[in-house]
Amino acid sequence: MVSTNSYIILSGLLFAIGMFGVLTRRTAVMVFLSVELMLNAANLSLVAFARAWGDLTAQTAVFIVMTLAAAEVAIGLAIIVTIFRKRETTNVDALAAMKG
Amino acid sequence: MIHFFIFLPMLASLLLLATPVRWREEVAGFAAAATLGLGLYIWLGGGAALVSVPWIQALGVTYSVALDGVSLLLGLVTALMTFVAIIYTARRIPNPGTMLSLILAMETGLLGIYAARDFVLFYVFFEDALIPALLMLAIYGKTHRMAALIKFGAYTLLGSMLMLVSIIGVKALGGSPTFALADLAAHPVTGAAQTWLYLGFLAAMAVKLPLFPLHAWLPDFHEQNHDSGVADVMGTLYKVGAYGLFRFGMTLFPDASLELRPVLMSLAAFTAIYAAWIAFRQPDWKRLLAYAGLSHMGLVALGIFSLEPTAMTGAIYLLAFQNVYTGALFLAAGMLQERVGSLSTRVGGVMTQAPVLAGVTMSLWFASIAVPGLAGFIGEFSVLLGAYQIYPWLAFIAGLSTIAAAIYALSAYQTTYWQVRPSGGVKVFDLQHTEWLVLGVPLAVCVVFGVYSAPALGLIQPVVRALLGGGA
Amino acid sequence: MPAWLYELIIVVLKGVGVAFALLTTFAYMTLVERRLLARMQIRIGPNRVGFNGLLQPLADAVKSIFKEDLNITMSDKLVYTLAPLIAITCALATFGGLPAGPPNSFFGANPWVYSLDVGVLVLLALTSMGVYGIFLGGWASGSKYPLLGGLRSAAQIISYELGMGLSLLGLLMLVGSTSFRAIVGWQGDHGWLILFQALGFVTFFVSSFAETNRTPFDLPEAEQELVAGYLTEYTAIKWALFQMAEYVNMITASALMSTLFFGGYKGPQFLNALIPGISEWPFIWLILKIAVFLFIFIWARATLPRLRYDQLMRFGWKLLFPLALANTMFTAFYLAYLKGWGLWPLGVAGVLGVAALIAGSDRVRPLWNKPGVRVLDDQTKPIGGD
Amino acid sequence: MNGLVLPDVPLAPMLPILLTLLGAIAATVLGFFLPRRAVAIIALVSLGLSAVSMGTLWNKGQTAFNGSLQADNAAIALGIVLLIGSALAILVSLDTAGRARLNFPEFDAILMFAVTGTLVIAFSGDLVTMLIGLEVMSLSGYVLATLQDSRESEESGLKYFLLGATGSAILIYGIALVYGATGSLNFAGIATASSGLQVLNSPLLVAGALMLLCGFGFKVALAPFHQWTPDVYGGAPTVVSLFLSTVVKVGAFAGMLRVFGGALHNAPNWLGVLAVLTAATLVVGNLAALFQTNFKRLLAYSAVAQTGFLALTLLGTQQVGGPALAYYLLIYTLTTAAALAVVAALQRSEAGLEISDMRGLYYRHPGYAVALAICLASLAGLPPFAGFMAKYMAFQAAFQNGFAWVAVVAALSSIAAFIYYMRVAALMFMPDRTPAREYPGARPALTFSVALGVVSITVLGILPNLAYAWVAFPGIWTQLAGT
Amino acid sequence: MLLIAAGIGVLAVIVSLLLGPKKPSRAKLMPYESGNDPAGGDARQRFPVHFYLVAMLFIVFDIETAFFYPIAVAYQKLGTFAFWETVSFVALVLVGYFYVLKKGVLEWA
Repeated sequence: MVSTNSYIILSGLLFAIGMFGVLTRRTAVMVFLSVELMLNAANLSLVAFARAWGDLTAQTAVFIVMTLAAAEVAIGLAIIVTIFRKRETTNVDALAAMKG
Repeated sequence: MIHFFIFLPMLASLLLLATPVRWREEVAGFAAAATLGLGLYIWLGGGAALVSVPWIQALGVTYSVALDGVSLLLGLVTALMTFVAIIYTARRIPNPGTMLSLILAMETGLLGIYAARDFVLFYVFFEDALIPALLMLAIYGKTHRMAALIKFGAYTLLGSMLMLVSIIGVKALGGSPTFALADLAAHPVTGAAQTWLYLGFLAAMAVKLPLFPLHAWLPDFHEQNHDSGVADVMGTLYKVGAYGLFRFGMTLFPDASLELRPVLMSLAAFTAIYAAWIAFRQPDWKRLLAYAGLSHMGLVALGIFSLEPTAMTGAIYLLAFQNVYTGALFLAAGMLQERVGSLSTRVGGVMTQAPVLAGVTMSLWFASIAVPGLAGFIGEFSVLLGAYQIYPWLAFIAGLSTIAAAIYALSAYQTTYWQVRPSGGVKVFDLQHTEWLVLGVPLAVCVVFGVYSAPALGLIQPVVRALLGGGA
Repeated sequence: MPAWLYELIIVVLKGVGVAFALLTTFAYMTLVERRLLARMQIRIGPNRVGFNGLLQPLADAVKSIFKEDLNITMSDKLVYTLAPLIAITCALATFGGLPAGPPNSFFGANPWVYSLDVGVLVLLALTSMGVYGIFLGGWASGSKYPLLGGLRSAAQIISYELGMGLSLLGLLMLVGSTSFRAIVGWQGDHGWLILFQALGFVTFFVSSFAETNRTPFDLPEAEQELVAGYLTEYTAIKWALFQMAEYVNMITASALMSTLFFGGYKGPQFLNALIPGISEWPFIWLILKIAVFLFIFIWARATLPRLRYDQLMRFGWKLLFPLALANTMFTAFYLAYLKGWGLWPLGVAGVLGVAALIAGSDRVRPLWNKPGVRVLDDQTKPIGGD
Repeated sequence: MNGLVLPDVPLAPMLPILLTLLGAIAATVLGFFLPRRAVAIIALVSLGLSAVSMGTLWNKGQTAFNGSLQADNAAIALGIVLLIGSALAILVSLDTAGRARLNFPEFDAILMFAVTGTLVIAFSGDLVTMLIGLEVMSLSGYVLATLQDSRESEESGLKYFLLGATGSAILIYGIALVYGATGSLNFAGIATASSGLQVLNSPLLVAGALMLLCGFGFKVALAPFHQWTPDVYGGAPTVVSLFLSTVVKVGAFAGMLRVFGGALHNAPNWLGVLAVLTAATLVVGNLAALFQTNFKRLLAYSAVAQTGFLALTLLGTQQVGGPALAYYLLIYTLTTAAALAVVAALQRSEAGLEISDMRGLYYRHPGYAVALAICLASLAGLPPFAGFMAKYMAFQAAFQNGFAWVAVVAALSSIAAFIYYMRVAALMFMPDRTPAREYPGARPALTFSVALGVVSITVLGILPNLAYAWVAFPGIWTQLAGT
Repeated sequence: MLLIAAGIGVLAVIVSLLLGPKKPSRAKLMPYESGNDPAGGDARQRFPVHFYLVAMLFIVFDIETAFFYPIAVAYQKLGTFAFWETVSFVALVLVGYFYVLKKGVLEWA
């Protein structure tokens, strides 16, 4: 039986990694993956807390979040593909049609 | 009645947008005259008592207006000068529709400022008068008006935003149920908080006085405005800082104003002398008039800050009538420009061709430099008299400014009107039809109230006494 | 020896057992398939190696191990090697979840390797994992045919995944559990689910063909169009592993169908009259049923032509998906309102549904079978280009 | 699982949301059969119906799903604002979407879906509901920003998406932490739990609250999470910018109000952080806007600044801040919508208007110029326009809750605001002889919406009670978490 | 089970690595294109957008299926309420399906 804390620590680590990825990675896809990582970290901690508190509401939340992640994948990939097919790069810095 | 007095001009200005071009001058003139008439009628009725109805209950904002002596006097002057300005506009500006409606809109704002007895309402009118002033400058201004606009707007906003915060603070910290002046006075804020709030309020008023560090917008504003001094008249009327301090500052922040008196009075005195000094080397009538007005305002401020009945009475008196003659002088400058095509103080020899214009201008200047027997004198003298009892030295310094005034005014006048014009030629015509009225009426007022000041003083003194009795 | 260690060893043993059983079956499947196809096409088929070619699979295995293992230049080495492993792993791992008999019937041990309450979900998850193997394989080869093959099979498999998942929903509603044992138990009480979920079964059946890339859905390795699809650049053991995966999936699919719709490891009850408890015997029934389905797989391959790719997609999305959804909704409706009447309405409805489908096949055909687009200037295309 | 308790699903509280949802579905399906105008009208009708149903719900305080959905007055007040904004957006799109080459029917459909999402936020009674609404809104927003087939639009879409997704991720993690600390996802539950919290969990709660704050910061563009705003508002088609900067922002603020004004009201520490963020936003937004040369971008930055003013209200106590926020949101929506509508009307390209091009607008399009001037004055907070009252309430809210310094910062920064607004306004009135640079052509619906916005901000400025009296009861805003 | 399965696979590969001959040659290692030299550079260029679309559709609809499972399992306990839940849910899904259909995403070739 693993203690809740370790779950939380793990999810915290995942989240931190994701955050780091978002801040450092430059290609849209990688940023995007990092975001997904963060989402899953949230899921993990939600489930862990749900077990700690012993009620199921949070698990429904997890379901929602999964859906949400899926929707984000769909839309995000759509946008990224649209841009990628127009120009070769998805490097965020290279997207400078407008001055930031 | 009083509500008509305040809002008639605004209605008229809205109406102007709808009236056909041909009738605009008439409508505007009629509206202004009607307003003035209403004002006089109210005067006969001995002012208007306080009317107070809740405006936004939830916030404790009320619509409460009244016209006691001081407000009434200033209101009357405003109405008068607006009337004059409108007459001149109708004659001078090619397609005056917009200008007229702006003037009228601004008049409402000014009258509202004088009538408001609710802090938020006061703020509303205060900002309300700003918009037409800005538009006048934007539409009719000269080439570099954008800079002037930004200066003017920024200074005003700097003041009024801080004032807004302190308005909120007065109610919040004082715990008054509404923003009505009476309630606020009944729940005063005490201690350091009062000083801070006073400073916030002061910022706005000092900009509009204007007082020394915050005066920089004034010259540009006047210089960049349309050559006919109409907009400048309104700008002069818009110098309501002294009134605001008199009405709200003394009532709500008595301790603070007493505490800051030395600083403020010295600032005021410095403003007076400094402005006079600058006015010397102004090659441009408008800038010169701007600084002259500034110097007068320094005196007014001196009187207001001194918290001494005689000085305050004088200050209000001066405030009221310097509006008249400074405004009139701006118009005179406008006429000069119309004739010789420049506002320079170096064109000579106008006297020979336009003696009447020269004469009227001359006498207006006498009023301005406080020659006894003209309205300016009474004000300045009693201010100095009162101030002398508080801080003799400051009174002395400020007193110098009047001498300085005499010097700069006369020298500029001399180089403009008397000296043989270096380049002769241009035919200059004299005052014609309405122009007589435009310069005549203000001059008449100055003379009358210079000789027989009782009615005006009768309006001012009770209020001042009540204020100082109740306030400080 | 502590209990948990004992448990562990048992589990491992079972696991290894299942794995090798599967591999052997796969090996002999190839033989059986070739023989059967030969029979159906009136040929003889492999009969040289060993008696009737019984050793053929062994030979194949040896050969595939000893062949040179190419690792082509354009390929992404790691993924290229990983892909077949993924494929085979998912394929093998899937099977262990299926119960092959009642608890403790296997020499005192349970005849399954692992059993989860969410068996069906796990199973679907693993099968859909299998697509990674194929797609990555095709992508990693860094060559055009495999890439196209991989893409196609990926698209195909995920498309039919939907039909598969949806077609089970009605069943799950009936049973009210996702654990295989519960499902089998329910069938033991009420009779085989094929009776009540005919439509669901049909959809599941078809989509499991597509899932396993079997004819008529074996687009990924359509020789005429893309040489050997994602397998093009694979040789020797890796190639063999892919094959293995495909066949194992086939076996798993059969096992799945028999478990979900045909009473699983339980035999027909009436036989108990002859030999008491025969319907509870482990393995045999399941194996029998699996065998039947495998035969059907091969039979179909011998019989049906391959679909064109656009037909395939349309079929999956426009016919299978709505059908499965309809089946689900009907079951839901039944459970909500007609439950009181007993189970027969479902049976009738299912039969009617299938009948209607067959009868209306000409009507529904236009949904998926548009005539292929014939570009007039075909000649301008490069020879052999597609 | 403690048995299966069926949730209670009364239709009435959900009706406003369902109606807009129906509108969205109708737009999706019928879009293939009907001309665009008809679909837009259908959408408008559904908005109207939803507004009516809200009206019937007023003062009922009904809830659904055991309180996960609460149709209290706060929800309705915000919901009305949302509907007004959406209606304006659709009206404007009627005349400009064609020119902007927006895909159809996606535009109307997704717009309606976004509206639905925002309504769900406003009506939310627990974090999950709020999250659903928020995500429906944001995802639709990403798509809307990308809808136009142009380089700018796509880039703005990508930026919006990446930052928005990051924001959601942080926000969700915050939700997880708050849940971990309080053991409840329901606002009321969190409120009660967070008031009496044992020491052990309070760090969790604080961390969660701060993460939620960051997440919302991304959604409403609080500095320093505002970087996407100028690019998105500037790069997206103007109609979309209009929608994003009004409805979507209002929705996000509704969420903030629910979460921070309601659930986490008793939670420690977040207030101070919010104060700092607000001050930063005010300064950054206003100063950055000073240096813009494109009017659309200027409006984008001013939107950031306005966010700061809106956030001021959240610093106040519930009784003062709530009504202030509601009123400010209404005014903000009307004003921004009208201003951007004018831009949409006059622009030749989706890049909007260059400020220099606006010189002398008053003499070419007096109507639009005056309208725009009024909008700018209102944004700058000059009486007698409604913007002043709104700003005043915001200041008051912050001041009374002890954040005088933020109020002062706001006051000073709004001078910068005044300057850049006034530059544009003054330019419009400066005489100019050059030929017109604006797009000619009739745009009745758009003009109507502009008129609507301008008239209402003027009237509401003189008689604020018309709107304010509805929301002025403190009782509405102390129950945010539900009971 | 996973471990065992994976183990078997790995084992097989390793064995063949040990036993298989190694005689690479350029022709052998060339990507197979019916014997021609590989045309048009890297194979991993952009695929037809259709495949992306299908992938996205799959994600969406698969999630929908995933939502279905809990309802399905708990269905009988929930009764008619669940039925209407399901109906509304499926209705929404069908809206999306209809949209996709109309957009012709499912039209190939």
